[in-house]
Amino acid sequence: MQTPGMLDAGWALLVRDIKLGYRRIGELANPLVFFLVVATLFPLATSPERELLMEIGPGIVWVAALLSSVLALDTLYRSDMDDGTMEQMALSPQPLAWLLLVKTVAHWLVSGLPLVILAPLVAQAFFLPAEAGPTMVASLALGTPTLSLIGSIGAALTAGLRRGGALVAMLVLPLSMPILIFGARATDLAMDGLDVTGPLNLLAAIMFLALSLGPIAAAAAIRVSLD
Amino acid sequence: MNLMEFIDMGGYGAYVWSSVGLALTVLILNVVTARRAVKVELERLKRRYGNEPTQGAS
Amino acid sequence: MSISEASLQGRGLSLWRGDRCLFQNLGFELTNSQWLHVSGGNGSGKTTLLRVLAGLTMPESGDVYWDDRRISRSRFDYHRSMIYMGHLEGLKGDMNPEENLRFHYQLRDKKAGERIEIAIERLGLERCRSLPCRSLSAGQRRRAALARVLVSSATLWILDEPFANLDVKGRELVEELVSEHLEQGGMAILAAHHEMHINGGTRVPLELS
Amino acid sequence: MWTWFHKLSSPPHFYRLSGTMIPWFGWVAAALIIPSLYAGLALAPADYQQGDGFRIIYVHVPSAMLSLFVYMFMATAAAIGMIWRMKLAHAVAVACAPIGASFTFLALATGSIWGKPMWGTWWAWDARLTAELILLFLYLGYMGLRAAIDDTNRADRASAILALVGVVNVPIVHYSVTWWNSLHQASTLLKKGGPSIPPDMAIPLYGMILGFLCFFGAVSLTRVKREVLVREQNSKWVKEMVTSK
Repeated sequence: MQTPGMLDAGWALLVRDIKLGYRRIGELANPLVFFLVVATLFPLATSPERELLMEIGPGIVWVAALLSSVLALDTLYRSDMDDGTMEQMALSPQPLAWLLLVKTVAHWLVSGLPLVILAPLVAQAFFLPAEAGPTMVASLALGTPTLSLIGSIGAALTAGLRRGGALVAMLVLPLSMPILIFGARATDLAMDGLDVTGPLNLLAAIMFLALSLGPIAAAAAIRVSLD
Repeated sequence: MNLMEFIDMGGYGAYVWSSVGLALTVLILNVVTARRAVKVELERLKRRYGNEPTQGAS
Repeated sequence: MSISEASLQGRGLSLWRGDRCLFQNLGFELTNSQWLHVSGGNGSGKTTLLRVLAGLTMPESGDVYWDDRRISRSRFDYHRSMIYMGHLEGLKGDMNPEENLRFHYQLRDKKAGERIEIAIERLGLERCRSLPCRSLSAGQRRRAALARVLVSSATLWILDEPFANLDVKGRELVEELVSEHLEQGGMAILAAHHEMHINGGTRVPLELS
Repeated sequence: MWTWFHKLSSPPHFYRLSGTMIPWFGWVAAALIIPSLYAGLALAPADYQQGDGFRIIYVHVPSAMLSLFVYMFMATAAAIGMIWRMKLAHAVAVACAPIGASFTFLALATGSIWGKPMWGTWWAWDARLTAELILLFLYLGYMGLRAAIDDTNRADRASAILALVGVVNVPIVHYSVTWWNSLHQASTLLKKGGPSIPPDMAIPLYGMILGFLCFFGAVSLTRVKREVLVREQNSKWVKEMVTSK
């Protein structure tokens, strides 16, 4: 018997999750559609005026991104928990934290990345100036992986529960607020033509913190959920 | 010091006294609920041990 | 195939669920060519005990030892030498049995390639090997899960109700497989309320009340 | 030292010890809070800017400080419980949550009452108040998670993970909120308990803070007693103690 290396195992899991993700494309598209729908709600609820929408645009994009990432969490561990694959992964000779990190990355690739790509479109609808576009994409590209990593802890904590939906939001949203602040403000600053390296660096720093600590916490939480 | 002045707090009476009142309420509620939690648990255990005199702890 | 010397011990295991005691101060030892027969009625804690022995559930007190090392301390060594089959098959409904087996062994064992073919044949899964597991019958899924056990070169098999959903032929096959495994020096832990006819190895009974 | 620690971590010993400690903490808390509150409300001079309105400080600042302190304390206990698998530490962590949440609520409510005469509105998106609000959400999430898990042992471990994740997050929240707020307002309107506070204002404040700490000691020990009973309900000593009464 020869145990595969972490990279081989991780690659196999990544491929499997992405493949399974695309076999269930309908489920996958839900958070993305949700993102667009939420963004549409704000002009309807406030007003179609250009000035107002420009002012609140970055915040709306970020709130919609945050909510859709929380909504997508339900699919992160649920099916693996229900069919026993998670049990088998927890008993495999691979570090569980690594496997969960790979799963989170796969999840982000199919649910977070499309959102980052779609964001400039939404920015157009809110009349955001073109020079703020790159900052907005950069902040989302740095922020949404962190949201997925924080969310993976919440999803792992509630994975064993029948009704975790509202609870997971309650756990994850307060933890995500700093990301929201830095992400939305970065775009704001860019719109005023100010320097945005500060908040973007902070977003990157938080992402690395979440990358290093998040999977460990998620693995501990999954072990509790399997108990 | 005049009692009326003390209560009036230079015009801020309503704010100061409602804060103090709220603080005392929260403190007292903390004590009451904590003590009641212990009492309820002890009563539950008493009932539980009463129902299974031979089993349980061993 | 020969299997090296090993031992599994439970020492002073206790577990309560709320105010109900599942087992208390339970101990046993298992070495090569022995199998532990965990029996007991419904709700007696068989599944929970097996999950404790697999390292999924933490006992309230006591510990499980593999080669005199606590399994919680030497998790990877233990996971390499043990394979667990629970109530859940651990099969992805959107993948076929073969894909499922291949994925599992991409995490576990690089050299499982040809053994996967053998196991599929042995468990009679040739006809459904390329059907998604979602469309398989419960018995076929059970067989696929058993194929995973057979592919592994693990010393210790932990099987929870291996007969569930299987027909007579399937049961006989399980008994045969376990017997062979024991004869090669393996160990097994089986939870079942059926009678079992395991010819190879020594039975170590453990009854939960 | 180690034997002392070991003895303390034995539930029956802790239960008996807390029985004797609770009245002590309770009376010391009362002996600190009542005179300090009186001194703060009646004896301390009025603030030259805020007049008598500043006296809310004597309930606001202690509760705000305790709200953060209790969270740190809770996370430390949770970490000890996770690392050494000590049930008693989990019991302490659980006992902290509702008390901490109530202090957080109190800090928010008094802060808001203070804001009305000072800022002219009940709520301002001031950095400290916002951070305090997020802290309240963290407490509520912790208690919500516990409430959702039936098994005590599992609830202990799951909520401990959440408390530890939260404690990593607290400094980030504080920093981010301060940064966010500095973009809108020049500075916070209230300089609460700055270094230049005269002693006749400060001493009652320190008395209140100490009093709140002792109060937290008394109430948390009471709650720990309850949690110990839940966790040790199958042990001999609890059964003997309950039935012999």
